[in-house]
Amino acid sequence: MKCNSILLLLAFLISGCSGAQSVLNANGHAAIALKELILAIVLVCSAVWFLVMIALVSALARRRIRESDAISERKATVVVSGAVGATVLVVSGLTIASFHTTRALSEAEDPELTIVVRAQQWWWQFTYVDPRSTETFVTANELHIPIGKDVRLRLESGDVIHSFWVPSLAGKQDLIPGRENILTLRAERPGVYRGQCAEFCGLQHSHMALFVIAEGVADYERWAEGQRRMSVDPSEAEAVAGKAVFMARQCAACHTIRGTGASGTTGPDLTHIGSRRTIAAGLLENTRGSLAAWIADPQKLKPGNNMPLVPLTSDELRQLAAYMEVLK
Amino acid sequence: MIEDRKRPPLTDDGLDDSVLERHLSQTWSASPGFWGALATVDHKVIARRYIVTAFVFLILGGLLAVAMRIQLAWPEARFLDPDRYNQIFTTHGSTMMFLFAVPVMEAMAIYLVPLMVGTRNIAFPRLNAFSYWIILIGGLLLWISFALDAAPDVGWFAYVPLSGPEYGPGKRADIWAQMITFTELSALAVAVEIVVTVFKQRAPGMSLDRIPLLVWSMLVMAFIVIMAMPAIMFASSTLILDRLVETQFYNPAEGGDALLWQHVFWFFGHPEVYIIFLPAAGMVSTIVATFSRRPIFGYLPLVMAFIATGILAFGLWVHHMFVVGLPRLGESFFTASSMAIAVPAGIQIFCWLATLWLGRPVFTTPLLFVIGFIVTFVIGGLTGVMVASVPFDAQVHDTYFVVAHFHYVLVGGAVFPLLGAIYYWFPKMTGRMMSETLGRWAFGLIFLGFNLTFFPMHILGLQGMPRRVYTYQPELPWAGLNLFISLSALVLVSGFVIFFIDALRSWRSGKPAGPDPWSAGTLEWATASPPPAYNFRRIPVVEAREPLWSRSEGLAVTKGLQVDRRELIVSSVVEALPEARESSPRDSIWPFWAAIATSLMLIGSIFTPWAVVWGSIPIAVTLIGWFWPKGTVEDTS
Amino acid sequence: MMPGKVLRGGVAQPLAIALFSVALAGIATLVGLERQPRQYRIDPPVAAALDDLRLMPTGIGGAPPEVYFALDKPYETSAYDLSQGKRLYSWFGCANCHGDGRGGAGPSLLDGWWLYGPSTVAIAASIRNGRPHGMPAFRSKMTTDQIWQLAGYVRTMGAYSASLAAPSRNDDKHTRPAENRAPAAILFNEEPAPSPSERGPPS
Amino acid sequence: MKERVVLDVSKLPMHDMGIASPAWWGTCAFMLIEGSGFALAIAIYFYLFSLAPKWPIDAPSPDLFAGTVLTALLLASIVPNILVSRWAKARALAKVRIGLIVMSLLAAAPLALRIFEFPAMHVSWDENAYGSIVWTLLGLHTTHIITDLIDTLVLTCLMFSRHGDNTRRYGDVEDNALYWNFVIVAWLPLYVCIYWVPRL
Repeated sequence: MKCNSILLLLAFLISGCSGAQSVLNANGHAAIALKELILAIVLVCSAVWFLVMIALVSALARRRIRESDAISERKATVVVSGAVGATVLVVSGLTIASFHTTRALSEAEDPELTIVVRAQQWWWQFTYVDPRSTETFVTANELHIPIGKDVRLRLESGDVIHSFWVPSLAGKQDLIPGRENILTLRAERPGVYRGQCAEFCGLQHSHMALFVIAEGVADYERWAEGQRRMSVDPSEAEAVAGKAVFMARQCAACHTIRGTGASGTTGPDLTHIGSRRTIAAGLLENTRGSLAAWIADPQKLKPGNNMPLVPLTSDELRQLAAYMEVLK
Repeated sequence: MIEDRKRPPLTDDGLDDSVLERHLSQTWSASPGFWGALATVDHKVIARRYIVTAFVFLILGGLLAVAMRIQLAWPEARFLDPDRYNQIFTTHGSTMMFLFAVPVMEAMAIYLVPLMVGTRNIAFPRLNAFSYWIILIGGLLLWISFALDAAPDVGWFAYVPLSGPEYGPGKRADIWAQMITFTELSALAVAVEIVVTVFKQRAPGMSLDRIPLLVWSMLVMAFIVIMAMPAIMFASSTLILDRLVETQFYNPAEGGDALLWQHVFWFFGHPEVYIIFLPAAGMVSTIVATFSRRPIFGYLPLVMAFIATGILAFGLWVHHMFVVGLPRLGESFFTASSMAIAVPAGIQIFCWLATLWLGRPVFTTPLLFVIGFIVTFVIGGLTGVMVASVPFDAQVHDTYFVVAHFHYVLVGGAVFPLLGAIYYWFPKMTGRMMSETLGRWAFGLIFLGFNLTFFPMHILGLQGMPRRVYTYQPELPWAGLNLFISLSALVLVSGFVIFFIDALRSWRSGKPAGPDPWSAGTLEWATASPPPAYNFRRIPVVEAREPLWSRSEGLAVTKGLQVDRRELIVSSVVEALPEARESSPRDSIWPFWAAIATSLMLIGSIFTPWAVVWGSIPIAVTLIGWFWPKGTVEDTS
Repeated sequence: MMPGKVLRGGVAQPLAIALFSVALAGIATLVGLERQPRQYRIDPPVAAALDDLRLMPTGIGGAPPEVYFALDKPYETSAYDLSQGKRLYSWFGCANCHGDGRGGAGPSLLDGWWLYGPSTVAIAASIRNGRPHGMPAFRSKMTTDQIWQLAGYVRTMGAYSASLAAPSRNDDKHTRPAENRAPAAILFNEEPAPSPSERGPPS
Repeated sequence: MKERVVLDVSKLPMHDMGIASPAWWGTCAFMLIEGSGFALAIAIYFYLFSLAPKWPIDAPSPDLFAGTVLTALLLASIVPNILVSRWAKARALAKVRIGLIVMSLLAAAPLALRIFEFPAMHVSWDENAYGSIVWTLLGLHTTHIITDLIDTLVLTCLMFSRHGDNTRRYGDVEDNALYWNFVIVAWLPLYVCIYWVPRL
């Protein structure tokens, strides 16, 4: 018979892996608190389950002693009443514990940084809001945050309901059209944490991942500085040709590359696509090859997503991939 | 009618047993042939159809589960494309909830409640026939659309806006919503029948404290259906209205709200779990008592626990919405109420354990399934306590942890008792025993296969695997467990295959059962197996909670019922004192036509709102045909 | 003879079977009409063939390429393509000139008056090539597949009888009846349509 | 199985009305279902009300006239309704016949008024969520009036047929009267919601 201790054992094994998208690989202040609560509740519940199983086995296998029914019934009444009382105590305890954790995780008063998260079918847009509007910048599918700081995420949806979930950092929160939710993240340790949409949102719900990169404040500032800049102008011939293809073909109608004529807003901002680790919302590693494969036939790799198949020659493909790659 | 009146009424008084049986059989049997089969209102025949239909849907839904497990066995598998996968998991969930679990529990009620309360037919037997045709057509609607690649693809709770007018092109979501209307209509009809049968048709002497626990659980279930199902009918109708004629219920830009759908859906959706679980609890109570060879321990606490579950069921729908951003205080209230339901659940478990402890358990297949139920359902209940906690839920909501949790509750908590109940009542329904050997194999494989399949899903959930993904990427550490789960599912499937082989084989050539093969205590075992069309030769008089265990000089019965018309005893609600010799309607084809007319209207209204107007006319005609007195003896008074 | 007796006689069984089969066939047909295998990509050669619009020399009307019929005219009948067309309408800023379809800087799309003919191919040509008096060409902004999707959608906006496959309302401000209710029929049926001469020359 | 007869039921009536009749309980169960539906619809009305910055949304408050007259008419119909119920209990065939004709008219009259209630909302069902919910409330209640009207008409025909003078029919008349009372009682909170809550 399986038992919950296997779960606990496995839990510790899993938490050993780093970088995984796991509840037990907790690296954010919320996730750490949640992990403690989860383990405590799992422990209590496992104990309850074992006690019930002991009762079951003893009920089935006990030696039937000669005893008057009335005495047995009275004994049983006492035991059952006790068990019900214990149930009440256990669930009250768990309710209080969970309420306690909820309160401890209440919203940060004074966040260092506010990011607007806009989820759409099937990618994430991040707008780093700055009071000086010129300093505001937009990126996609990759969120950089400084460690040890409260980061406030304003969660919005562009179409259907999605759910923002980076288990290593915090519990999930839905993004609902017509409403705005707040989620506070605070990464305690640097690392790359994977997250994924957790509310069914249509065809490519499975491929709607994001990465949170928690880094030291200096690293973060350097990255943010880079993101605020306009896109680089390619110098290499192939990339120059790629830029021309990008502007001449359908690409520019949906994507923005700041500093060029491309200002479409339907697809992700590509100004610094070359600096991201993955493309297509975590679908593929960002290499020249995968960029070319993706552009060549996005519907094959992520059927139903909103990027159309644009017929391109192989030269054009190579040039586009080269251009994307230099957009660091 | 006038001729009928002239003839003096024939009562069972002083009739010889065999003569009495001949008269009763003539009065109550359906006419032979296809026509008679369509027109029959015998609760046992209809229940059998319901059960077979529900199990066919179980097989279909199970095949979909297998398809999903093949797709998920490997990362980035291409066995199914995402569109088909979405249709499959939606159809799987909708089939299992609406076309298997709820109907099969109601079917058991339709079969067992009239027998257990000692009456000749269910109340409103024509409504009963109607409800069957309705759910059959509703199920066909879903499955025909599935066969045509137009099945709903929005999940079994069809959250707007994904299922709404803007993001749900085509008629897929409408088909889902209308399929819901079909199943709810049928469920509501059956609920009314159960309530009235239990209230008014109990055998004389079966006062409230002598009602069998299964009947209590079905009664509470029926009340939950009555209170909860209007919510989902409202939800599905407004969804269709939003999609078809542009009402703005779920459009935030015009004062509507996407969360309104979730509130209304879960106001039904959570009680739905108890609609499925409570009948199972009744089955467990019955099986435990019979095979412990003693009356159930804690009859009154169990009844109270059923009722408390039924009431609390309406106070915890928000725990499905812990991550949508509701106010903290409200969420904490729903944590407390969700935790509180563990108390009546605990009472039930402890009473069953005490009964087993006090009795002398006989390890037959039904009892094995009940033991399997206790083992798995306690896990499901405890994971339920876990997800009732707001912070815990913030991590596991919409992950495979939840998938594991509700399969433990629904399969462990309802399907295991149901399979036990099938083994237990199969002899009553067919007159033949199922095989103990195959039964043990089926139990072993299903129990093992189930746990091996679903327990690892808890871990996958904690590892971050969201539900409803058609695939996952190779770099994620989920592949091993997924393959393991997919292989384990084969064990589970093989268990079900053995169960179905056993059932089919035993139906044809099982060992004859006799009226009471288990030496049980409740009234259904007081008549032949399978019961004759009239259920009981003479209506029993109940003098104890287990009439068959306490009878001294044979079964106490009544006399004086008329046998040349369909007649049964109506009794008072509390004491079950006889009040009248009420007639029970004859067979009629009108419920069938009414169901066809209703179906045409409902399906037509997927496409045009005018179907509601024009479709109502045939419905009115068929209903008038249904209720217009035909001048039979049943109409005399 | 009582009707019940007729029914109970030899007619009953075939009648019931027939009606039940008709009901089943009815469900199947209704659902089958809606059958929409979704197509997310068209192979580039097919797209190239679809791009081959055969227009009249005047630019008004024309015939779709043959491959369009081979594909079974998906852009007019598939609910998925029509709803994609509706999304393209907003993504590519059609509303900037055509508003919610009732026009603005550009002509109305749902008054039933088509300057270049009501055929989908003419609408596709207008989108692809642009037209005089301000309609830009979208050839370089949209793929052939998208142009056809948008054209199919625009046609449902102006249709006088609602198509079952036409999109429903959006989750936006409500300004006019949705395409599945044939807004042109609701909004413009009563009014006399302006003569083409008042609307400018058909190029 | 051996049986011993302990009870003779032959003296019991062959049908009884009120709480001794399963049909009465069935009517109550359906009223409970529909009552749950109405309660839910009202809850949704207030939910939408609580979300809206201004209620009614983009519309003036509804005109009171048609709805108020309809309410008065419905309330007035309680009296003949109860009388019909009493006559049915007393099995007074002639009175029941007349009463049912009156009740048929009294069930049809609200439908005529209802036609004026929809435009009195000054909002269409597709304009916003307020329009959707008030049209739904009105529509929901209208289907109940129509159902009861058809029921009453059929019963009226029955009472004039050879099936009329029968305890079962009198029971049906009683149940139908009970249902009509339900239709009236269910309307009152709807009336308050539709007409007076926007004026708060």
